[in-house]
Amino acid sequence: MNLQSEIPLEYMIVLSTAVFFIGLVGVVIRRNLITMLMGIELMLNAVNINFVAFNHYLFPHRLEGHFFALIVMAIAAAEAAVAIALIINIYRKFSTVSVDDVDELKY
Amino acid sequence: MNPLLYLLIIPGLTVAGITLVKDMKQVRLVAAVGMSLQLLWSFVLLYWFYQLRAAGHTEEMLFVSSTTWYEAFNIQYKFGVDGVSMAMILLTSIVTFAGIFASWQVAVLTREFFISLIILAGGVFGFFISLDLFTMFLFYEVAVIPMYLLIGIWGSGPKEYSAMKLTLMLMGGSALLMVGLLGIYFNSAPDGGPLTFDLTEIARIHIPRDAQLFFFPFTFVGFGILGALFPFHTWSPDGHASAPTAVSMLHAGVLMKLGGYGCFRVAMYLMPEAAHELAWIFLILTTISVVYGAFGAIWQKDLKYINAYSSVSHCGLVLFALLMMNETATTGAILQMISHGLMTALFFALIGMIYGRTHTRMIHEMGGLMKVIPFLSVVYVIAGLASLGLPGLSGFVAEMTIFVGSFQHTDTFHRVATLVAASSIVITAVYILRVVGVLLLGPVKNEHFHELKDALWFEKLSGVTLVVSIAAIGLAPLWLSNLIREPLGQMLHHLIN
Amino acid sequence: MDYAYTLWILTLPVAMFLTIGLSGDRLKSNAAGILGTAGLAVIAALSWFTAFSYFGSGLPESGFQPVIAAQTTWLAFTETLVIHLGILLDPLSVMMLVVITTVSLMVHIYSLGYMHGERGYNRYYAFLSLFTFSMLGLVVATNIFQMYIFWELVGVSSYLLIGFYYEKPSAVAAAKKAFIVTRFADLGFLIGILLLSFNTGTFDFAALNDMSGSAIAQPVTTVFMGLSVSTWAMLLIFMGGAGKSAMFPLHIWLPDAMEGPTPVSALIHAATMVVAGVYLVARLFPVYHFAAPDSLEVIAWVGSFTSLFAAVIACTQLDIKRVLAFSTLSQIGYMMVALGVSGYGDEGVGYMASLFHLFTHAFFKALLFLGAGSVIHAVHSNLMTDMGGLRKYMPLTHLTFLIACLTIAGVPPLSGFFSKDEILVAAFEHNKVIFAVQWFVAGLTAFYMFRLYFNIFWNSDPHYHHTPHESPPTMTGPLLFLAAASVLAGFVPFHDFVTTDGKPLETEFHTLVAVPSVLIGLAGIALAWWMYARKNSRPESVAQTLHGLYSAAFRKFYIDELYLFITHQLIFRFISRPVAWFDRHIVDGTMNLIGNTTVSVSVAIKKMQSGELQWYIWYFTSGVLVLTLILLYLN
Amino acid sequence: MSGPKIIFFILAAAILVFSVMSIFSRRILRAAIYLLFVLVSMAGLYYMMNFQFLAAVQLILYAGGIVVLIIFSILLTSQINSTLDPPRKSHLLLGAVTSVLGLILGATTILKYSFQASASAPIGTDMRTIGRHLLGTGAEGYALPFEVITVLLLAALVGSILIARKPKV
Repeated sequence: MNLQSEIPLEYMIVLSTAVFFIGLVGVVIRRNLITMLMGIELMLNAVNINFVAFNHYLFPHRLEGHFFALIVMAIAAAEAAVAIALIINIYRKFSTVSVDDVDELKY
Repeated sequence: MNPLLYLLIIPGLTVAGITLVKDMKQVRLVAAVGMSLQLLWSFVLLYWFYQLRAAGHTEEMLFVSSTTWYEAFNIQYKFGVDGVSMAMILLTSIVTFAGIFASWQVAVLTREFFISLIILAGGVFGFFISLDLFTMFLFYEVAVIPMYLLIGIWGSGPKEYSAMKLTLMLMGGSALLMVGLLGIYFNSAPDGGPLTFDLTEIARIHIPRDAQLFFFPFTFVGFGILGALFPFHTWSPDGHASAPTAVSMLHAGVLMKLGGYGCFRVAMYLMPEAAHELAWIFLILTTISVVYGAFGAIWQKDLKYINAYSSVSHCGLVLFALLMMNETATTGAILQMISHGLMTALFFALIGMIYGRTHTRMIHEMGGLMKVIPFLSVVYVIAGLASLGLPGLSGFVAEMTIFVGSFQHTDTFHRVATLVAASSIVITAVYILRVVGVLLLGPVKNEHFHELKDALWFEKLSGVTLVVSIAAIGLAPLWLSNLIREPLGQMLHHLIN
Repeated sequence: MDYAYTLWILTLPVAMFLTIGLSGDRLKSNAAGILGTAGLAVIAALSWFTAFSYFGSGLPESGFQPVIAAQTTWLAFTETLVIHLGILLDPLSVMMLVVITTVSLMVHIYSLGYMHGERGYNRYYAFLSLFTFSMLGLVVATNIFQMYIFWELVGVSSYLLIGFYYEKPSAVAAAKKAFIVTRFADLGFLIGILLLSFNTGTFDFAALNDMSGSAIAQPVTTVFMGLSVSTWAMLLIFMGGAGKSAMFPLHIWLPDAMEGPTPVSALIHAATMVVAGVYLVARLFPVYHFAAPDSLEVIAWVGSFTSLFAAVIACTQLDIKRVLAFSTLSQIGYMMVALGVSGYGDEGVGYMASLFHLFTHAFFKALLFLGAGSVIHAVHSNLMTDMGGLRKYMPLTHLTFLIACLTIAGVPPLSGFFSKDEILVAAFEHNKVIFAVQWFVAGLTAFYMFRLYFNIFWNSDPHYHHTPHESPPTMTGPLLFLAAASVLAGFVPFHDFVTTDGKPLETEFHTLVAVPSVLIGLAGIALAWWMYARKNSRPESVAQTLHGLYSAAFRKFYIDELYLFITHQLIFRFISRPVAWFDRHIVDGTMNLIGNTTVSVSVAIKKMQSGELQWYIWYFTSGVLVLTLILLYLN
Repeated sequence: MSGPKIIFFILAAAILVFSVMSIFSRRILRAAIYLLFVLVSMAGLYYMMNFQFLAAVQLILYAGGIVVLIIFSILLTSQINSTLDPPRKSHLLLGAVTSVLGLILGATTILKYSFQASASAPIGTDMRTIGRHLLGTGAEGYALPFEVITVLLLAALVGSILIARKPKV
């Protein structure tokens, strides 16, 4: 299946940009650490779309974007694992997962 | 081994010795022995220096030795002395010697105090014997940094503020200086070839004019800050006011001289064209320094402030004379450095001793000290008379050489500046006599002062060393003047052409 | 003739100064006094011996020639500008040696009695030795810079001695004032030296005074602001001399200097140091005469004005030492006038007269001061209102004081008559106005001196607490000696020895000048007798009549107030204080501002480090966006 | 409107709508579920672009792994039906403004640029090709990153255990 004639690359990228910024809004507005993490996941996925789309549209003879996306996923998994471990630890310490209360590391 | 290196080794060993011994008494004993050796060694060096010169060694620098330190940038430990640096070494060892005895009774953290003090002195020695700009800069920093600790820990009054201010301003100076030195370095081979930090090498090379004009102000102001160039002098009153006695002595007596020495040996010597072209700006600034410092001193109430402003005035005279760029005036400038070094060290030593007794430095709270502590008072008067240029003491020799030398300049601007600067001798008389009158003469103001004890032996030793040095220069100035003048002919030839 | 022994004249006082000064209290007081006096006796003997061998060796064909007895290089500025320390013997310096050592010896002896039992007796003798050294070094200077060196040393000795009673605030203030005023004048001297040496390339008196030489030629022709450079230089040098010799308007320190011990006033502030200015002008007289005649004119007028001015003030003062101080001013004015009106060679009467007057004045003024000291010693007061009728109690003092007064009043055949007469002659030949002024001042001199005399020794007895008694022989001895000197000094054939060119000078007696001057002197004495010999109301009524003039003169024409205004109000308040303020608040303020700005900026932006993660994210993203925008629009 | 287009718009709409819902939902568990939908839709997108393997990994790893992890942590740290605080006005405003500006900036930049679609023949995306490349050491071989990632994952594994475990008192 060749999408090039059907859907221009720009659509894909605009879509990914939109998702990226939605994820950003999520990170900025939510104070719950877990929801912030979800926002970050959204952003990561947005980037993945880019990789994949560029691979598919511009360099179909190679697999770099594909592998990059794969690696990003792996890293996202590792990040999520560590982040969740941190969140649980923070919850134990502060009995909350709100970033507002976790601001010890300042000036 | 190069005999100059002992000037660094002796302080090093002294510091090592201080860390090993047990208590305060031993610490100061080791320090005193070390610095006495240093003083002795300086005289030995001076003797050798004369002998070598007499034996017909006419090269620019004597005792030269050079070891590559960092090859990639062509940085070397290059040491050597000429008459000017020899004189400065002598000054440093005398002041350090006196300083050790003036701080005989430091009770808090004695060990650390003496270590810092001797490291400071070692840095100064290193600076004066270095012939490599980088090594010079290194030792300069070595001399400046312990100052922060010495003032911040052993100081009095708003010591943290003063220490911070002094260090930051001097560091600001270093930053400018760094730019200037790197500028010199990167222009040290205009025709290709390896770059060099070697002072004598660079002197033979013509640094491109544009580069000179750009980097001269950096270098001159960088050193000038240390030499209390108006308007970068304000670290001096606060710093001196808070510093402990020996530190004030070393700082005003020796460290400020690094400024003048550097201005001459580095900034002007290596960048003569820029020196000629920009001299007028700095000449105006230094003339202001001279008169302004003197006027500022009149209105002060704290002994140390008075002295700090007087230092601004006198050190201004040093830079002023250097900028005249002729042999006599430059000789006068170096003489003035030495003279001012000795007498300001004496002043600060005395102020420290008086403060230790009366616990105040405000002149209006004291009075009639001549009656209760005659030794200190008499020495104070002698220091004052030296400062206001009494013949027979060193100040007169230096000032007269400067004025006569500066007046040889045929240009009206320079001569008018000379006259303005010369008028400072009257103002100096005003503030010195005012202090002497209020502080030492008149009736005893405070009943408790009747119980004050006069100087103890170490205080007497410290004071007498300096008074004798001042009088020796003042009574027989010819030997020192010749010692200083001898290398200047060549240097000024380079500078003028 | 080998004069190498004259070195001892300089080294002995130094040795004495160091011995007495460094030994401190270890030396018994009497020992210090006797040591000092003995040393000075030796020096005086050496000086007299020098004088006899110098003048006694017979007059050479070309007049007395200067001899350099010893010389060493002290400091070299350039190849030509070298400061030598040396001993120059010529008629002028030999005459000064004699005057200084003689008066100094008398003062030393006198002080044995006068200062007896004072605290700081050793210090006193140490300072006296220092002063003697400095003054001798000054007069034997071979070059102008050596002179300047000793000039400063003399200044500081004077400072130390005026402030001898250092616990007395007025003495401290007076010492300070004396030093600073003369220092200010010395600045002029220094600048003059700089100008002169720069233009001539030498400091040496020999080269400067050599009119055939080329040294002085250039500055004469170079013109700066309407006057030749040499005139400027010589005027500035005269400024130094005027400071030391307390010429108007730099005279204000001298009356205050009377705070010092009276023998010191006699030595320094009457006989020797204050005439240094006269000596300076005399030393450089050829330069003044040939290279800067305009400045000589200035000197004449300054001297003339000062003599009149001081004489008027002297008529109103109550403190006897101050009267004498103003009298000194007035007499030095005479000397300056004489130098100012003098010519060279055969016309050099004024020069000779000036130095002759210096010579005689040293004796009779020292005598007056020592006599006043004797009186003060007896009544413990300086004010003439506390005195009167003392001739009964102190016959020797009275006699010697009377002689001194007659001498200064110019009564023949005492020495003052001869020297003053020569001055009037010189003035008469040069300028009639100056002559008239000096003639009038001669009368004033007689009047105020006898006002003093009558008030002390005649008038009515003011009921003393202790009966005054005659001073001890250590004090009266010098008085008698100086009285004899005052009487006899006039017969010294001065014009054979000390002249402009070293050759003897023919002088003639001008009846036209001498008779009126003696007459006005006698008139002054008579007036003083009429007013003060007995207690009466005449002085008050005169003071009432001349109220404005009287009170102005009494307040010394408000010159002190003017100076006080200039120094305290203008310099301290309007220069020094703003400078100090400026430094603290503007210069230092700028530095602090830089520091404080750094701190406050950091305080402001550290809020950004809030610990709130979301803000960090927002900053980061916005930063990226802004950077992107910038990059986009740059390309 | 062709089939792929329709599918794309459906997927895109799903992604956008669910991601917006995910961040604005105040029920945290629901947010996680919406996130799951987004991720699944993305897998569809990958599938459309012929990256079946990637789509499968996306489903397994994200939908199956990370979202489950997130849900676990939600359950561990808060009540199921607890609601989140409404966003602060300032955060909302600044976040929205920045995002909208960023979106506009990004979109305009993208749309201004004309991408040249490649004409070269696509490489196969079958498992064999992927496997060869992923473990290949020659040109276009990704053995090194692969190994690095494995080390990273191991580190993350150890790290998260270490962080999350209860400290012994």
